[in-house]
Amino acid sequence: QEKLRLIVTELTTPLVPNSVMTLAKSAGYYDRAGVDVELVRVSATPSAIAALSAGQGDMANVAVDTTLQLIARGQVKGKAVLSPDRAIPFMIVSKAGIGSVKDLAGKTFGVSRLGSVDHLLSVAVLRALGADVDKIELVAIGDPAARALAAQAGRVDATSFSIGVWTDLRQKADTANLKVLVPQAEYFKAAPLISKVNLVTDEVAKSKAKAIAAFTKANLEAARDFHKNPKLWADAMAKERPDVSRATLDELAVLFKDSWSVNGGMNLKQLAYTQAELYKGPDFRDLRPVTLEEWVDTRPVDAALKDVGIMLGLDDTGR
Amino acid sequence: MNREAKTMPDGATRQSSAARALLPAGLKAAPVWLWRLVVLAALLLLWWAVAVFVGRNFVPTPQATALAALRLIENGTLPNATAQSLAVFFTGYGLAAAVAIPLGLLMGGFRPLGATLDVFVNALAATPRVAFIPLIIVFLGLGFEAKVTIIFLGAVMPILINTYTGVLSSDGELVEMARSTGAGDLAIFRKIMLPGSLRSIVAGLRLGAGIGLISTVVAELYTSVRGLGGLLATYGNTFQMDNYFVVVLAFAAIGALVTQGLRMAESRMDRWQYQEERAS
Amino acid sequence: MNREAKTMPDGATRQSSAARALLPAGLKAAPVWLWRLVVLAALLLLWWAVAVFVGRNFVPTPQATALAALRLIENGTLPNATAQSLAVFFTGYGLAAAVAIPLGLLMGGFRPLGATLDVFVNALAATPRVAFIPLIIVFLGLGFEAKVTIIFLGAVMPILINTYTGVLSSDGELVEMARSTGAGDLAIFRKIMLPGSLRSIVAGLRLGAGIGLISTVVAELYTSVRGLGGLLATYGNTFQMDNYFVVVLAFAAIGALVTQGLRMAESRMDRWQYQEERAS
Amino acid sequence: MTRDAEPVAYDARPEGPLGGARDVAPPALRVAGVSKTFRPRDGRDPFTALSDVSLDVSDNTFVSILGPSGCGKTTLLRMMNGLLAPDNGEVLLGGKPPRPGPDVGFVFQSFRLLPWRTIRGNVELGLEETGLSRAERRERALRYLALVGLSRFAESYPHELSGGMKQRVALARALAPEPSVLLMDEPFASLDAQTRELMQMELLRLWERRRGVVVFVTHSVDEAIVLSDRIVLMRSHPGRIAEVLDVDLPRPRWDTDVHTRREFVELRHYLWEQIKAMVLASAEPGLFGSGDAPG
Amino acid sequence: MTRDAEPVAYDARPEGPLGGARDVAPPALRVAGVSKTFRPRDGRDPFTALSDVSLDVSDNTFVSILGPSGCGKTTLLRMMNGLLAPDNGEVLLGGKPPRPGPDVGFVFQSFRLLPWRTIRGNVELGLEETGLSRAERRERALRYLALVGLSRFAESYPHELSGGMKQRVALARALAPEPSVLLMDEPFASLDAQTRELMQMELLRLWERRRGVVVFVTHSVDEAIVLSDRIVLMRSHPGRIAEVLDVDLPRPRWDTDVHTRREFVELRHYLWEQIKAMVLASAEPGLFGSGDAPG
Ligand SMILES: Nc1ncnc2c1ncn2[C@@H]1O[C@H](COP(=O)(O)OP(=O)(O)OP(=O)(O)O)[C@@H](O)[C@H]1O
Ligand SMILES: Nc1ncnc2c1ncn2[C@@H]1O[C@H](COP(=O)(O)OP(=O)(O)OP(=O)(O)O)[C@@H](O)[C@H]1O
Ligand SMILES: [Mg+2]
Ligand SMILES: [Mg+2]
Repeated sequence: QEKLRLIVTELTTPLVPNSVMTLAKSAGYYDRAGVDVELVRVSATPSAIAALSAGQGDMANVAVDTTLQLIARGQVKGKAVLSPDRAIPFMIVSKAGIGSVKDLAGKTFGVSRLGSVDHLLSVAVLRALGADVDKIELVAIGDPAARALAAQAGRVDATSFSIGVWTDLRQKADTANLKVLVPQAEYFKAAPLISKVNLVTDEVAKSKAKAIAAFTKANLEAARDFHKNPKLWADAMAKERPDVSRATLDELAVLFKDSWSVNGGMNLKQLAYTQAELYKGPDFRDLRPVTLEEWVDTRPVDAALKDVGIMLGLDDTGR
Repeated sequence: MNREAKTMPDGATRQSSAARALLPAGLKAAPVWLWRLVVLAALLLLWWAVAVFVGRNFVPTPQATALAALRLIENGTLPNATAQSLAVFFTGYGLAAAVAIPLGLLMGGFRPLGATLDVFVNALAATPRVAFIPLIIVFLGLGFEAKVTIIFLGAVMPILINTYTGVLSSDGELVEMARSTGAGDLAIFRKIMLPGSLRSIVAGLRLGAGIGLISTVVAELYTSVRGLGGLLATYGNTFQMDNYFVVVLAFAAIGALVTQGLRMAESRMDRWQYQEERAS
Repeated sequence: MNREAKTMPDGATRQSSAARALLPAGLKAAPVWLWRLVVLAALLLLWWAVAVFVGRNFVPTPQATALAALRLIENGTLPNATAQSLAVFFTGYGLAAAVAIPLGLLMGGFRPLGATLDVFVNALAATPRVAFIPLIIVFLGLGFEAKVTIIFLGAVMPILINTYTGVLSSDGELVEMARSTGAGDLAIFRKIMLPGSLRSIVAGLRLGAGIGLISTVVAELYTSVRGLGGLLATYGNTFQMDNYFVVVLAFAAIGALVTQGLRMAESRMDRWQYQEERAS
Repeated sequence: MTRDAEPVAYDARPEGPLGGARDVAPPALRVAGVSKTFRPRDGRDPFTALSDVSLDVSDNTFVSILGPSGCGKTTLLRMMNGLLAPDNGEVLLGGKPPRPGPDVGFVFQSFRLLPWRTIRGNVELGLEETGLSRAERRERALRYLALVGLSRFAESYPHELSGGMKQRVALARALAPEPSVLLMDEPFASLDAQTRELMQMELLRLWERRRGVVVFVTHSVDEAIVLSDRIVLMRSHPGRIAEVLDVDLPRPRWDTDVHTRREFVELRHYLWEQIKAMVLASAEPGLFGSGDAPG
Repeated sequence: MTRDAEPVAYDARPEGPLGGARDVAPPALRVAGVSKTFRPRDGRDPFTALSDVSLDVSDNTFVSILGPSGCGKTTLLRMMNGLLAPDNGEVLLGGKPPRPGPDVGFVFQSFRLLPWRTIRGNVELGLEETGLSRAERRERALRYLALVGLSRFAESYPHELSGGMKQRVALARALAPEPSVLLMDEPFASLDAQTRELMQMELLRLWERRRGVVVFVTHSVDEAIVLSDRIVLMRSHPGRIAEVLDVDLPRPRWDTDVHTRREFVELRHYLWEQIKAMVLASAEPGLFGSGDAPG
């Protein structure tokens, strides 16, 4: 069995489709595909990138914006090969008193930092839904947990985070003062950005091609099983996250039914759109534009799809 | 009449008469451990009140925290994480002490060295450790070495600066006396400067332990997520506040234990210290 | 022959003969600032070598960093962020000093108080500040107060513990002497304990400045993202390493400046300190 | 000077409370049945420094304390100032338990100067509880520094002074508040014989102008005789009062012929022999050439 | 004892290098044209502590230094040990620049005991550069503690000792390495007269057995005469040697009749008057009852 060290930026199994990587391991998908995957947990994308380029891992699940910047600056030579959670199910949560996104004018909106994916996504969503974005005061707060906390404590008027965070928060704290202003489906429709991808360095792509292929296939299989049988995901999650109630997991499982990257999540159109959107942000102002081929490699996914066939109707490949 | 100094059963220092004079008569005899219990009780009460009245679900009650602690101990989560954290902490902290004490002695003993390095040490002390983390990961990876390095960087500063300061204020007359017996630089370091600045060094070690523990959290968060720091982040991100508080208290307890140990070493010094004793 | 002590133009301390004895003859006369330049040059060279040979694009060269610095200063990013950070830093740091020095004096002067609080102070010192951040956000929000509180919590410990330690090791004979002149507790704090532990307190202030700056990063990262800490996060998260290094160096420079100021206050003490001076 | 007319009596008086009977007024300073035992904190034997010491000193009296090294002179002096509490018995100063303050001057055996203050600042320290203004304190400090011959070192720091100079600073600090009670612990030990004599004269001159109680610990028998109205002779193991002697020589006593007066010579001889006997009695084997000493 | 047969001569000798002519062998200790000026770091005037001091001491000689407070005795002694470098001139000990070490014992005026070591530990400090084993050091320390009469305090800490006891510890520490050169700075100042005499005797007994050079700073004219072969008289402002006198009294000198011998009385009187003149000459106005002193 070939080894593959996978760096993930979640401290625990998340309540979003990205959980597929953890669950595929615990449910034995990787073993069956013939690859020994070791999960290395780090707190955030920078640590993951640093570790990847230091050879501390073979593959890293990282944010797209960082990846693009690194590749544009030549700091990392690698490609995105898979996106297990192509669209993190973001949502916008606000104080209960706010009627619609239009009421956000003059109010504060929490983002992790200026120029981050959640910032760009949220601005795009708000604009698409008709809000006057220039009148909204953006407050950089940091990671999703801090944003959720700030919202719950009434320190910001609205913010965005994933459905997983919202689920956690609702279960453990009184959220009567909050409401979901933009639900996740609406959010994704307004801004079809891909936020996280699995990145491998060119070196590893060559030296561990077999392991990567096996890993990709195993992920597709797990995602398809969770799509076909949502209860399977809820069962697996119940073991990983005893702090979350079964009812919530069942609810989420149904919600995620159609969100799984059953075809690898590498929709080239969406990736191109994501790149174009990101390049509008301030962090990309001085950067050289890159071609899609420079940072995306669909060959592993394509090979796996040849094996297991394309699943139509879901997760459009865009090719 | 018993006005003579008392040694507390727990090795605490004696009551100074200055303090006795300020306390109401009835309380004068209360030993230190009783006072500690009183403060502890007051803190618990405060905690409880905050949890119940203003906590908004983010401050668990002491009872809930205690239950969570039992649970985490029982299922092994806490002991395992503690063991992992202590391993990296003590390695990094030990290294910091082993480097900082001799270097501080040198800087204090050889003034030009001290004056030269001083400003760089200060600059380093003010540089956020998180700033080094990308570099540390790139060069040392995510594992044990990286964590130990981060803890080392945090703990080394207070020990170094306090050792240096202690030596700078060591008694020049005693140094001269030792030199007159023929003692060389090394012997003077060992026999005069080190014992003379012991209190300052121990204070540095205490501060270093605190910062080292805080750095343990940073290390376990920013390199591969493990140990108590990992638990802290996990529970924090998923709003498991009862478990979160257990981890916070675990850190506090470790800090208190380590520094209490140092305090005991320090209290041996009371034996040779002249202490004012007042009549009225 | 000029064997008498020299005062360096920059107020540095004099060369001890012990050091002189260890240096090769030709170097004996080199003043401290020259040595500092040598160390600085060596550090720059090391940096450059790391950047060029092993940096893997994550360590910018000194030149690239200098260019980035010019750019960031020119477009106002760095000055603005620095002003924001300094405002919260100095507020939190000042508060920490204002609380910690009197409290440390009290704890050292009234032994039972010190013995009682000591262990809680240690526990607090070992509790990761990030652990308080959720509570701080809930109770104080994301703004100025929250940031100042985080910095306060970081800086207060070294100042407190060093003041306490300084007072504990203050000269009991001098305290007794002052008491014989009729000085009360307050006067003894002010006239004997405070000056007697000044070196220790200044060391605490130096450490507190370092930790306060590090806490500034934490504060600006975990509450509303602003200032130098915000820049550090932004540049770090997007691997703009040249800008990142500029921010890191800005922190180092602030730390060096603050502590250099403190060192100058401290160096006034050399005037009354007996210093050994050796013939051979 | 209120000197009583009792005949000179150099024979030993019984140990214990003394002197109170002579005066009708309550004694200015009363030490009654005082004991003190120091208990080391690490299990070594306790050490009884003073055992049942009683002594009355009436006002306007100059008392010297003589006794072998380690007999408890300093300990007794610290009790008279309220710096140390007795285990048993009581000390009364003007009828009240003593409280340290500017009204009681204390010259410490070990100088105890503040290293961070200049010489002038050190002398001013003694004045800071007197209610004098800053300018008055400064003026007074300089005046007393002149008295001890250290004007030109007013702005020096203690570490720049010689041993004898430091001692004179400590003296100036104790004298400057012009206290009514002066407790002095070997205040001239580090001075050369001539400076010492000058200082003795200055001290007596001040005392004769202002009066009050002076308790003066010294190792010089001659000094004790020249200065005192009464001499308290202490012995050690445990520290206690051996006897109290009146000195009935006319003042001033600096003429060379005082030294040749029969009373002076006899008193000197008597004290000398007494202390010599004490020291020899308590000497350890090995001391005083007993053969097995280091060769 | 190699005492030379020169007649007693109490008249002043010229200042400057002396004594070297008497001996053919190079002097054990040579001080040649030494000056020392202290420069305060904060702009006060520099202070010349020693100016052109020259002195030769031949082997097996006991030299005392007498002089008013602040005349530079301690400064000169520190130079003889190599603890302080002269600005000008040179100091040679056995023909070489002096290096501090166990071969040169130094008794500091201010005791300088390590507070964190027991009394025994403090005496052992002096032995730790001698190459003695731990057991030997311990045994030697206890032997010298017995010599100074402090056996029962071996395990006490300095802060538990009286002033005189501390001084004896410092004495034991300097004597214990059995150095061939002994530099003593008022080693008996805090002792009572009788213990002082015992210590003087012990010191002479040791010296007569082992010989070597002793330089002994004292404020007691009598002590200087009783102990020394030669007396160096210093004067101040700036510190320099006034004269060097030979003491040609037979040893031992503790009999009372030594004190009554004409040579003794004359020498004593001469020294006394010399120092008195110096002290009075340099006394500041205000000192010695000049009228505007504090009242
Ligand atoms: N703090 C203390 N702890 C323990 N023992 C002490 C303490 N202070 C004094 N002693 C002991 O008490 C005895 C008397 O000490 P004291 O200082 O009063 O002597 P003294 O008469 O002043 O002697 P000297 O003439 O040498 O100064 C000594 O044997 C000393 O060891
Ligand atoms: N480190 C120093 N800095 C400045 N001045 C000094 C220093 N050491 C000594 N002096 C000055 O030098 C002079 C001589 O000092 P020294 O200690 O040698 O005197 P001494 O003869 O030993 O006096 P004493 O009998 O009082 O001990 C004094 O006036 C003193 O002020
Ligand atoms: Mg005494
Ligand atoms: Mg001297």
